[in-house]
Amino acid sequence: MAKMHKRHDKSDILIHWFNAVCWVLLLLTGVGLIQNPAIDPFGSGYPEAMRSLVGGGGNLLAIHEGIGLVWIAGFILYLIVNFRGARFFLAEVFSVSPARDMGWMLKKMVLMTLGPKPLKAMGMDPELPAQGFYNMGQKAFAQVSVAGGVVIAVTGVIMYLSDRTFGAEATGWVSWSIALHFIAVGLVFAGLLVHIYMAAISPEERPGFKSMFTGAVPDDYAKHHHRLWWEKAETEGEQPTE
Amino acid sequence: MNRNLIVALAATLITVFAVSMAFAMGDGNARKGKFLYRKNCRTCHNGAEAPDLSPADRTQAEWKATFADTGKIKCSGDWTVNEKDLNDIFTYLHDYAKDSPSPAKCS
Amino acid sequence: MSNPQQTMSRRDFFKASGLVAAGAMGGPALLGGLKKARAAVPAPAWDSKFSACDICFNKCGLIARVEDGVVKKLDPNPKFLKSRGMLCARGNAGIAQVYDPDRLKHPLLRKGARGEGKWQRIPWDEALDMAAQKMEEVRKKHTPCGHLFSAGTDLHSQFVSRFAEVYGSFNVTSHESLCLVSGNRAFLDTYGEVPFADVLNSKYIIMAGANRFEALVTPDSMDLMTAIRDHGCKLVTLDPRYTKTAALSHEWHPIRPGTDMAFMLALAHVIISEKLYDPQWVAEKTYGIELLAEHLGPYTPGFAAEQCGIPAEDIARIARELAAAAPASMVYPGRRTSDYEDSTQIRRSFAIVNALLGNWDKPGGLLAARQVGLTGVPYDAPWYDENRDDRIDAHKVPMMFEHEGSFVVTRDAVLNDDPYPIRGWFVYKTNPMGTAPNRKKTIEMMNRMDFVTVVDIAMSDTAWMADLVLPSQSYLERTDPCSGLQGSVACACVVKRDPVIDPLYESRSLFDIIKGIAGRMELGEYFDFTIEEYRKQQTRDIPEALKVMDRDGVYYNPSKVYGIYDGRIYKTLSKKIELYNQRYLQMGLDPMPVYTEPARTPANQFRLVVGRDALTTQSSTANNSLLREFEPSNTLWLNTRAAEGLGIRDGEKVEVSSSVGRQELAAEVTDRIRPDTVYMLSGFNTLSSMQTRSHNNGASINELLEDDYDAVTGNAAMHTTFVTVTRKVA
Amino acid sequence: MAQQLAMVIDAAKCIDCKACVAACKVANDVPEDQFRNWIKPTQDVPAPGVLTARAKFQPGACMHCDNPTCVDACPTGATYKDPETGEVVIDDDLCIGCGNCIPACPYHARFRNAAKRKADKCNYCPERRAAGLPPACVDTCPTKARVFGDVNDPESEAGRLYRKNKGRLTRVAARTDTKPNMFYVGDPGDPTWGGEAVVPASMVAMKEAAPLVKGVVALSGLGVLAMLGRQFLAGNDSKEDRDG
Repeated sequence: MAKMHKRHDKSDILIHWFNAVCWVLLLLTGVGLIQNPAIDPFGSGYPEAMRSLVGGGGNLLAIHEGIGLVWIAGFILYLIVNFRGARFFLAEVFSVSPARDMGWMLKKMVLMTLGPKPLKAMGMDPELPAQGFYNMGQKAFAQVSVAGGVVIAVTGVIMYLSDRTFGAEATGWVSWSIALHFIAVGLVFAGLLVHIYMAAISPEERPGFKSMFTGAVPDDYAKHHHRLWWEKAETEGEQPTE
Repeated sequence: MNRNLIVALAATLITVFAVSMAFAMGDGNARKGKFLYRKNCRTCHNGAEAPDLSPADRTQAEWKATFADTGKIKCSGDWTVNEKDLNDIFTYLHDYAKDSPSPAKCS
Repeated sequence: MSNPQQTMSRRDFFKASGLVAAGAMGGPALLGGLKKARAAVPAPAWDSKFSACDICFNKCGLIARVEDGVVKKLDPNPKFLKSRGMLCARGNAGIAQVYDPDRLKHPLLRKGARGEGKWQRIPWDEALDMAAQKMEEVRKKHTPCGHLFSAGTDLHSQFVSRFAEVYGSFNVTSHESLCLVSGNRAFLDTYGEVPFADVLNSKYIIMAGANRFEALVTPDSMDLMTAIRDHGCKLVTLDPRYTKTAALSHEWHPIRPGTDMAFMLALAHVIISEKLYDPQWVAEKTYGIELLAEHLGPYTPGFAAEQCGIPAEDIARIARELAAAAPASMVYPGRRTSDYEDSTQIRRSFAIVNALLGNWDKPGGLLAARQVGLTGVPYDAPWYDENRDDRIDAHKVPMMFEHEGSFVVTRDAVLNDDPYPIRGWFVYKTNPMGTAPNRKKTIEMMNRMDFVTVVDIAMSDTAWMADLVLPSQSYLERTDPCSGLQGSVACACVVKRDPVIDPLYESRSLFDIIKGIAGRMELGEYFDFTIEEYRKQQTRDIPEALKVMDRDGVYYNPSKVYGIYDGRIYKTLSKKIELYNQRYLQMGLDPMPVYTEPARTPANQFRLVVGRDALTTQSSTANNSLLREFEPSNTLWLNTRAAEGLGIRDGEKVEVSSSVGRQELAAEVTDRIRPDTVYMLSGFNTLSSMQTRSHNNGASINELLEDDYDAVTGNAAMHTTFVTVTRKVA
Repeated sequence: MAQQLAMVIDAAKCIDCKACVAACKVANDVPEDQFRNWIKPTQDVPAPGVLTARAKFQPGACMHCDNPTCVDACPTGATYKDPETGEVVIDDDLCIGCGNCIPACPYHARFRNAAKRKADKCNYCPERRAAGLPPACVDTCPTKARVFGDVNDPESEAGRLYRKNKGRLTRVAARTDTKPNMFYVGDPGDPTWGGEAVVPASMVAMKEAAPLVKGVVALSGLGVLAMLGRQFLAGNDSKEDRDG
């Protein structure tokens, strides 16, 4: 076996997949809750189908609310269990080195869609700037996810409480929550599409994808994709696994 | 002939008696009359043995006429009430007659 | 792809994303053409039980929808024709009365001073022992007539009369002498009975001293709408207020209060002088037409116009129109007639105009009582030799109804021990403290009592002033005797009540309470029966009635409607309809109504008129949470111009004072009332703080009203009070 | 023809007794000081005598419009027009009480039920109809001014009245024409008191944002498609992916 670098511990892996499952379910149910021709994302057939499937809009709402609450609870639990990990994650994703990261981002987008030729044609080096624990793409998506997630969770809770504790004077909050919830999910979903492609479909990131199960990446991958982190790990003498 | 005369005389006397009695009737105690009526009359006038009878079944004039000659009242032979009581009963029936200011059903 | 496991995971992931994508492409394609499933709403799991409403006197048939022993809804009984299958707002609000948290829950004994509101809960046995003992004491000390009994409109009230009689007291008053006895007197003394109006078939109706679209009377209120909307009936309303009845009329004349008799006599004047009546009918059926014609001489439309403030030509025109529509036309007899000191004579003038129209016993006119079929339940009562000779209110007015009495006259007599003392009072479901004029006098009357027992479902003001308060069952909790009801065509019917729910709290029916007290006074034999047995006796001539009522909620007697008097005499001295009343002459009363001008309203004062509407039954609905939503409080209707003169703006608090009391409430500045008149709704500002919605809310009419009474019957006169109105400086 | 459940009301028969409002409150457990139905009076005091204009009492409630602006304002379809019966329905289970639909009704027929904390309005008493009874207000009405039924069914009482009076039926006009299904026989008084359907700013924002959000998602989707396309066309040229 090649030399491996530990990248995620178990709670990280768990929360990632927990989040992923929740997101998928929340999206499936949530989109089914929007049924207004003016905003309905996919046309009117989907919500009706979803509602029929679970025996009515009320059930769909209850399921969505239930999963949403589990999702929030899961994150709270994660924060309690692995506060250090969460802090590390947040520190990593929100530390952006503008010149390097933006350069990476632009080049990566071109590389992924058009290949190296256009870059070369423009006289640029197709080689990507070195990245840390997360590359800028991951960081960008993580930032959107974190910010969006907070908005989604808060507005979700407001909506959840609307017909449970709130009076008529709170309907403005509830109404705006619906709008923000919808917009935030939309934006995160846009990023999510890329994230899923990059992580799970694009062959290039396959070791990263695998690490979301095993927790470790090969030395070669680390060196190539997350050079700064690899260097740091090497110099700090982090014990590679296996 | 004499017999006829005696009958006529007797009839006259009875009539005079009855009329005088009728004139004497009234101004009794209607409340006592109601009590006495219930006690003495309604025992039979209950709709079973004899017809139901209430003050409001007749007009004041009719009650006067009825009591003008109590002898003509079918059941009068069975009566055990004294004159004063009878007057109270009459007063009750008369004062609450059909055309009285407060017509009353007997209950 | 060396690791098959990971490949699998990847494929799964793709599948999951694919589902989202598929959703995005259109779910129906994936899930088939599923239709929106709107689950059918199930019918409620309720039991439906018949009863009859008790929120006013009308006793409308209803169906109680009961779920788990709780009444969820009261619906009209569609088979109950007398109400035309309706249930009004109050009927619907019956639930709020039954489940009112302010209801009396257990027997209460007064602890502090009378009216102080300090109570001690006591067990039923102790309460009944005490009531019996105190009543016995009063009887011993003051003779049986030393005890007064008062009962409201209720199917159990007949047991109060029975109790009074076996106890030995003649002194029984009902609410009627605060309401309708003068009108009844007038029609009884004209026709020999009190008629029902065939509103449904009438073509021309004069509505005076009545407000049928607000103060609902079944079926008259409903029929009045059918008549004017569907049958082309013309409605002329005389009212100092622009009531809803006035507002829906063809004509409205804001008559000067107290002048209705002048109007009616003028109608009669025109009808007779222009020979607009059926001479043959009048000759055959009435007594005294010549005397009347002569009597009416001065009562011209011109005279009435001056009195009433209605143009003479209108009066003459109305008379002609009314006569032209005869006999299917009427002057509506009305119900509450406790207005003036000559109310009986005022209503006599109503009766006389009807007589001239020849509408008696005919479609669209005044109908005789129909045969309902119920019979009285006879009983014997003991005789007490030591007792008084007569009622305490006897001989004060010439034509009082023996079985109703006069509350106002009784109260004066009690206050003066005239002619003898009364020291005990048993009250059931009536609230003279809250309904009789001049509340201060009723308080004084209370203070003269040794012991007052009140049976009611709520802490009314009368209960508030009592010594012993006993909680009674509501109409939905008890078994009631049968009641015969009448009104207009198609209704000569019988209703009864059976419990639709279990009694709440420790409440008991009045019958059981009286049975308990009587039993402790060795009078138990007079109540030794059940209500079911009692009902069997009541229906012995119509044995099928009880079963029919179980099936339909109501029993109809298919008795004759019209032509009841064909071949029959009228129950009057002349055996005819008495335009001229001979007995009145004998008793020193005017044999025909003589108009006396009502006192002119003094400068800077107003005549206070009172009334109820479709959302109130006097003080009994004062604490009804649902009805209070519609009418949170009462207001003083004050004419816009008059208010301007007093510097009072709409909604401002005003002080209203009369010679007997003062009250504060908000002014409702409106054009819907004459400038010389103010109006207040009854039932507000109770003394009892256990009526949380009416205590300290609005103003009490009976605190302000002076206690005049009708000279013929002793009926209270509630429209004779003048008040001053001033702006209340905050 | 599909049903259109509606009320045909003879406003001239209304005596403003509030029985319908009380019955509705009890039947539907409507909280204190909230109302699903109403009677609107037009009661200017005329000159006494022969009245040229009589008072008008206009019974009303949700008009189950053909163009229900409240439905447009609901994000979730918790309120919708039932295509089978023509009712505007509130799905209590789906409604979270956001209140968007309340200002969207130009007749102020909607309110947020203080106990349920959800949108509320007249629903023609479906439980009662399931039990074979008319809506509570119709059942209890003393003068039978309110008539309820399918106006498309000529056999129904409502349909009969609707047909008989077609052409002279009045509907209450609003600044937003919602095509209400409440028909007045007889003059209902002011027939123009309806206001404007107001869609809350948040709902407008959501509607405005929807295309943008969709655009962003689409853009992202396009990007992914491009990458996928490149992945398949260009083949796997990633040398890092040799092993795993």
